[in-house]
Amino acid sequence: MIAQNIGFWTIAIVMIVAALRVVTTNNVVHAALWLVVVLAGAAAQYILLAAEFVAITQVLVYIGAVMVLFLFGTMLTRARIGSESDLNNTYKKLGVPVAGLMFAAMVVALSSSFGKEKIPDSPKVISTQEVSDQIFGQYLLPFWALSFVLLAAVVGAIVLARKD
Amino acid sequence: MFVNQFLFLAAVLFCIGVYGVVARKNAVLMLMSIEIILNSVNINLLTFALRNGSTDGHVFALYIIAVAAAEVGVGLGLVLLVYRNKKTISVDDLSEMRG
Amino acid sequence: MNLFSNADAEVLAPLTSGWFLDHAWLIPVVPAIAFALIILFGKRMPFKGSELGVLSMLASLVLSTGAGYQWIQRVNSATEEQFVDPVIKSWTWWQNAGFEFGIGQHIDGLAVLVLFVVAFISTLVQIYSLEYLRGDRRYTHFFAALTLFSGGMLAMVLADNMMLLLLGWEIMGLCSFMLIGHWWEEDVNSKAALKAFFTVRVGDVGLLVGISMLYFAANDWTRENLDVSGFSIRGISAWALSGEPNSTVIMIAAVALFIACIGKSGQFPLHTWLPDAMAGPTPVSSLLHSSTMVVAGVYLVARLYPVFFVGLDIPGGGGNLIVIIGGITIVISAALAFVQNDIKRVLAYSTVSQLGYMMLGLGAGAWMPAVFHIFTHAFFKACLFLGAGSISHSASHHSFDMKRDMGGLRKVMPITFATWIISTLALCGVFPFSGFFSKDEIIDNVGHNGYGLFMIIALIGAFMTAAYMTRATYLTFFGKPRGASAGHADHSAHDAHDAHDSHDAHASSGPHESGLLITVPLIILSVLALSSGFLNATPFGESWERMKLWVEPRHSAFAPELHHAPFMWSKALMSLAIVFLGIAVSWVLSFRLFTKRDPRLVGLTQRVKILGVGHKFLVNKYYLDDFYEKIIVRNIAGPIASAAYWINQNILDGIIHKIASSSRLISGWVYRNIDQRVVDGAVNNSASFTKSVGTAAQPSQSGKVSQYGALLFSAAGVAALVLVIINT
Amino acid sequence: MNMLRDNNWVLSVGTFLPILGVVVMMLMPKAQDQAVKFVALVTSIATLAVGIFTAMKFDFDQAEKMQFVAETKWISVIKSSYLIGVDGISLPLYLLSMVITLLVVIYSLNHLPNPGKPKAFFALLLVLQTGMAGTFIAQDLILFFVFFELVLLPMFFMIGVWGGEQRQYASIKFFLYTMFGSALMLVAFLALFFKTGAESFSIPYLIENGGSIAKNVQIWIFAGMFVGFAVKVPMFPFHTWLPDAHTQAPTQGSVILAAVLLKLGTYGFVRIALPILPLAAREWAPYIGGLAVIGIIYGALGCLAQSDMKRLIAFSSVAHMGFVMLGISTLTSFGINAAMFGMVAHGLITGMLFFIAGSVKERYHTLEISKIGGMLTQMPRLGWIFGFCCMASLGLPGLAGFWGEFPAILSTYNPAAGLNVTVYRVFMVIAALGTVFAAAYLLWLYQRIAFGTPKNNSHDEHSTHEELHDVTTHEWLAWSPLLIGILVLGIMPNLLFSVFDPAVQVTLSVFGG
Repeated sequence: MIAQNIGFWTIAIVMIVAALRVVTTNNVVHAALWLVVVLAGAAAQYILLAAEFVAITQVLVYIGAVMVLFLFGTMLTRARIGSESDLNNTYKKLGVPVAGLMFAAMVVALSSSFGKEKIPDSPKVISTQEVSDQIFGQYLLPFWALSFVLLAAVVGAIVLARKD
Repeated sequence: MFVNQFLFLAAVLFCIGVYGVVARKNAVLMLMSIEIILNSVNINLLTFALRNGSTDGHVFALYIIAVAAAEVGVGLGLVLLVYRNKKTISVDDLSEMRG
Repeated sequence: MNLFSNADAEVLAPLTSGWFLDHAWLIPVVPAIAFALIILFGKRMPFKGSELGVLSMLASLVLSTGAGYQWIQRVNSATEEQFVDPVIKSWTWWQNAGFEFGIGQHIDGLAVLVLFVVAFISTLVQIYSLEYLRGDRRYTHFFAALTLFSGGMLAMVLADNMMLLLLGWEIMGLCSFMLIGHWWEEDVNSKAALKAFFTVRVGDVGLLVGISMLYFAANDWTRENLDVSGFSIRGISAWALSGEPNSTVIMIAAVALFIACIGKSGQFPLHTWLPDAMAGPTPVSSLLHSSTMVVAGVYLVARLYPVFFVGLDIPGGGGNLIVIIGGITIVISAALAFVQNDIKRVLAYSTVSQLGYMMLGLGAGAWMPAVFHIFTHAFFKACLFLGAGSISHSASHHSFDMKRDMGGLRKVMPITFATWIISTLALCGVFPFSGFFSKDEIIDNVGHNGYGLFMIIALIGAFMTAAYMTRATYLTFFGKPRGASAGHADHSAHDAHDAHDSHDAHASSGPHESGLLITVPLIILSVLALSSGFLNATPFGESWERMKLWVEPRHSAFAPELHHAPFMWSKALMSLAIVFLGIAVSWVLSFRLFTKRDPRLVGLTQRVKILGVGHKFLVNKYYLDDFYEKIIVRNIAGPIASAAYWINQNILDGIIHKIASSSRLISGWVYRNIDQRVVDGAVNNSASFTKSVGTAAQPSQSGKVSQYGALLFSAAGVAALVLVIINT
Repeated sequence: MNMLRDNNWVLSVGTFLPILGVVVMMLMPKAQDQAVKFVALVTSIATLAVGIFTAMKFDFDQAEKMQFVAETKWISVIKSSYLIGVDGISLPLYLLSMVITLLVVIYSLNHLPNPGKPKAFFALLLVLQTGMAGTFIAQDLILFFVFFELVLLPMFFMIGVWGGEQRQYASIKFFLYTMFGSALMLVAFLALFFKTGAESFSIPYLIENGGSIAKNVQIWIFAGMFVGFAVKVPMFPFHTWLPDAHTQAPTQGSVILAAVLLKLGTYGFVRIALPILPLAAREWAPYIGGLAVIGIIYGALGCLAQSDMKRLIAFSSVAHMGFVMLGISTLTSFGINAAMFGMVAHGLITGMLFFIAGSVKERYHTLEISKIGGMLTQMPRLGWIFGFCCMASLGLPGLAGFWGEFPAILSTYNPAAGLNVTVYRVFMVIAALGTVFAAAYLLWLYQRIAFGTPKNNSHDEHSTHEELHDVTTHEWLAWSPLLIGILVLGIMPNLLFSVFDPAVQVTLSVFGG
């Protein structure tokens, strides 16, 4: 338990710091790299939450594919590989109260709802097989829909990005 | 471990993401902020999956990852297109839809 | 079913019935079908549908006559004191939520009498119209409307319940609208039609209220005792006499129903539509004002007599609403008849006045004479109207102006003249013409039943009637021919509807007697005007009072006890003397004024101030029309409606607009405090609704994604907080 | 119960068939005007056929029970289900909406308002039909709400795109006004849901359990529903959108608006507000009655002040719906029957009057009463039809209008137990006076338009002689069912009353008889 707690807090702090950097840094490429840290941290948290399959997918899809896409996007739009001053908009400060407001709402809601509730010591661990049974059983229809979404996204991305 | 520690982590990440969406004007950076938000949601889902011992959270986490991939693909495609036409990806300059 | 008559069934003789009585419901059905056929196929028929109209009326006449004959047999089969049960047939039209609406017939002496009169007059009028409207543009429509009109009246007379009565009543109203406005190209005509329908409709409020009240007041009682609904006329009559009803309720119901009768029968103060209704073709005036439309109100009072009898305390004597209205109507309309130059208007006011007599009689408990007056009046008044039509048709070139276009016609139109004189004498109530037997009886009984004051009013009315009819007769048939009657085809003077007829041939041929299709109905009617009084000739003793035997319901649970004044020659001679005095005075004055141009009389109204004021007052019809049209109608249709509309547009809508503009202001204010940069365009105080909604929303539509995001998230945050707070 | 679920596919098919038509239409190229019209026609005929089939299968001996009930899980999270069914109250209105849509489609075949666009127009029309039919069959509040709102959008576009000169203003006003009402209505629905234990949105369930809500809470919930429905009806202070919407809407829009849309509000009162909240209904009834009576007189006065024919007819709707609401406010079965009948009759008559107004506009290019005259000489048939409808509208016995009006007045004399009799009798007299006003404004309108001699329009280039043609074949086709309906219902009102009555009795059973 303690080990898990230590792991959680360490990763959590790293993630928060990294996330903050993502939204504050003046360098797009740096931001992308900080994002990798956040995503990796998230994958680690998934493992802590006994969701190995999701964690693996996270690493493969996000860190593997999405990040590459981001970097490509950055390159293709000829962002400077260096700091830039023009990344934030004029209402930058507007974000603080908005985020603060949401956070306040969540703090109130979470603390009143879950208070000191603990995760059971020996929680039921979900095996990958169960997950796949669910996906191809009860959630088959969303799965199909999702497949179509992906297909449409691929086609759409191609159509959008084509030069002609 | 408390349930809340995960949930609070998710909340913090979520709010950071929100801040990013609001404060950034570079489209790529906005997309990144959105990714943070999506991940925080995933953490939430998985926390509850563990707490309730149900598989639904896992399934939806996976779906969200898939949707996020699609979203990034299309989003970046759009960014590229905008860049090609306007030579900028600052969303502030994209106000043709102004009412 | 007949709980009341069965109670002492052993002493009662069985009543006979017959095919005609059992099938009396066919009487209105035939014209209704004929109406549909004329509308559908009339234009393609050889006589443009008129033959259908005439045939259907003839059929109705035959059926009514048959019913009348069998009714008399039925009465004869009863014992002396026995109440002759009406022949009632009813079917359920529809029922719902405990309400039952029936449809059916209710045939008794009164119904048979009026049915016969209506069918008879309608037939003659239709025959007369064949000639009178020949070549009219809407010949077919005219016959359709005329047929439906008679059908409506017949249905109303036959009705066994109030709903059916209302149906017939309203159909008549509709048809009167169509018929009075027959020549609707002229504004005057269509306005008169509108006025007629509308004025009657004002009275109809009373009918609606009265029916509702009677239904709810009587329904329980009638269900329990007679197993009929509270709409049933028989049920209501029995209920009214049962001593059951609350006196206030039945009083208010009677007043409400009487308001409807005031409208329909042209009683004061709603009589103003009737003279204007002369705008319609003459056959219409004749039908409307002799036997149908205007009699409907009188008929309703006679039909539901128990309600009025109890509700207005008729046996109490002294005075009640009906006699007061009737009395006022007799005098004021007779006075108006003196200042009319239009022959049809004289007759119209005379009708109003005679209806006043009928109402007076009913209100004073003289039921039988009043009903008998319906009968006799129908014949002589129809004859007078058709006579007037005959004059305008053949002599005065479609003018009805006695002073300008008539005079000296007795030589050129001997038949019209003779029938006119007979009918006039009948109207004045000269012995032995029919009017005498009915009108004198009314006057006599009014006095006998304790309404002394009103008897005097009625006698004054008789004097005035004699006088104005003499004046009209003198102007029309005596003296020298004037205007069109003298052959001066003064085209500018022609009556309005002239343009619609194709009678230009007549214009050149000068005054002459009318054709057979016109004179034969006149002769028939005048014979009846002369003789119909003998059906109930009280002076000759009990055995002559056939009408009373056949028509008057005998005292029972369904009919109140009625008293009859014993006939006395002394009283009759006195009233005859008054009538002759009226004729004589009027004759002398007319001769002096119109023929001799006596300087003492000519221009009297200009010289004597008080007479001038009175004359002006009369010419302006007591300013009632002005009051209705200029004050009530114009105010409601004008300022009041406009005010309501103004409120709608400015206050109600204004509130909406205000809300819109304030929400714009609020949102503008909120936005300015979030975003200092955007101020322009947000402040525009005098923006219209559209603009304001637009501009209110505009600032938020900056097109900037991050702003949208901020708004979205903060809204979500606020919502979440609200939810959290609510749930804790 | 099983028998009542037989054939329960018909309702869904009848409701959603138009959507199928829309989909087919969408797949067709824009230029194929004739094909689009054909599809619209076929769809609406098929819909009506399904409707007639429904009516044939409907067990009229059990009109008080919900029939063809179908229930499927829908949004189980909020315990809302796809629960539909018809009983004697909803069946005639359900059919009315189908008939009106078909007639409007027929009429539109060659009377398409500017700026044309048949594809969009017919698609909207069919979507509208789905919304209307769905509202009448929904037995679940959320489903009801969804359909109720679904109606709004097509109408908004119909006014906003095909409307008159001030269409923007009118459509936005219409939209915002009704949205405002619906928002309060939704709040009321939610409150109802939570106050009955958050178990179900099903109307039958709520009718069973709604009565137990505390009286003062009921009154507030009723207030929310009242605003939502009253805006739609429209009742007196909420009516100002109606004249604008009617005046600006194209003929087809006005007809549907008058014939069916206004009934959604009154139907809501009868189906939802009264039976679920009986205690509140009793408290509110005198106020509803009062507003209804004000509406009757006020609408009539509004009519008298109008110079525009269509606006006049629109105001007359306010007056007529006043009679309907008056009937409802008596809370007696007879009054509500009268109101239901009045709804159908008003749908037929006013729908017809708007058709005529459309044809007048098409021929004279104006609706200014003062510029039109002598219609009977120029177009005798149209003039006679117009006269017929005026007579029906002013409540002439023997035509449909009478049976909505007179029974409403009659029932007001004796309202349900517990209501103040004196107040209602005053209402009765005022309502009866309203019939006089109705005669006044309608006959005055008729006199000015149909009688007299034709106004000299020679200076107006548009109204050349040949344009003043009498009623065309398409118009005959679209109108004759309405005209026949007016006549037949006038002569045999029992056709409708016998269907309504059992269901109304059941609805009112919550009032304890």
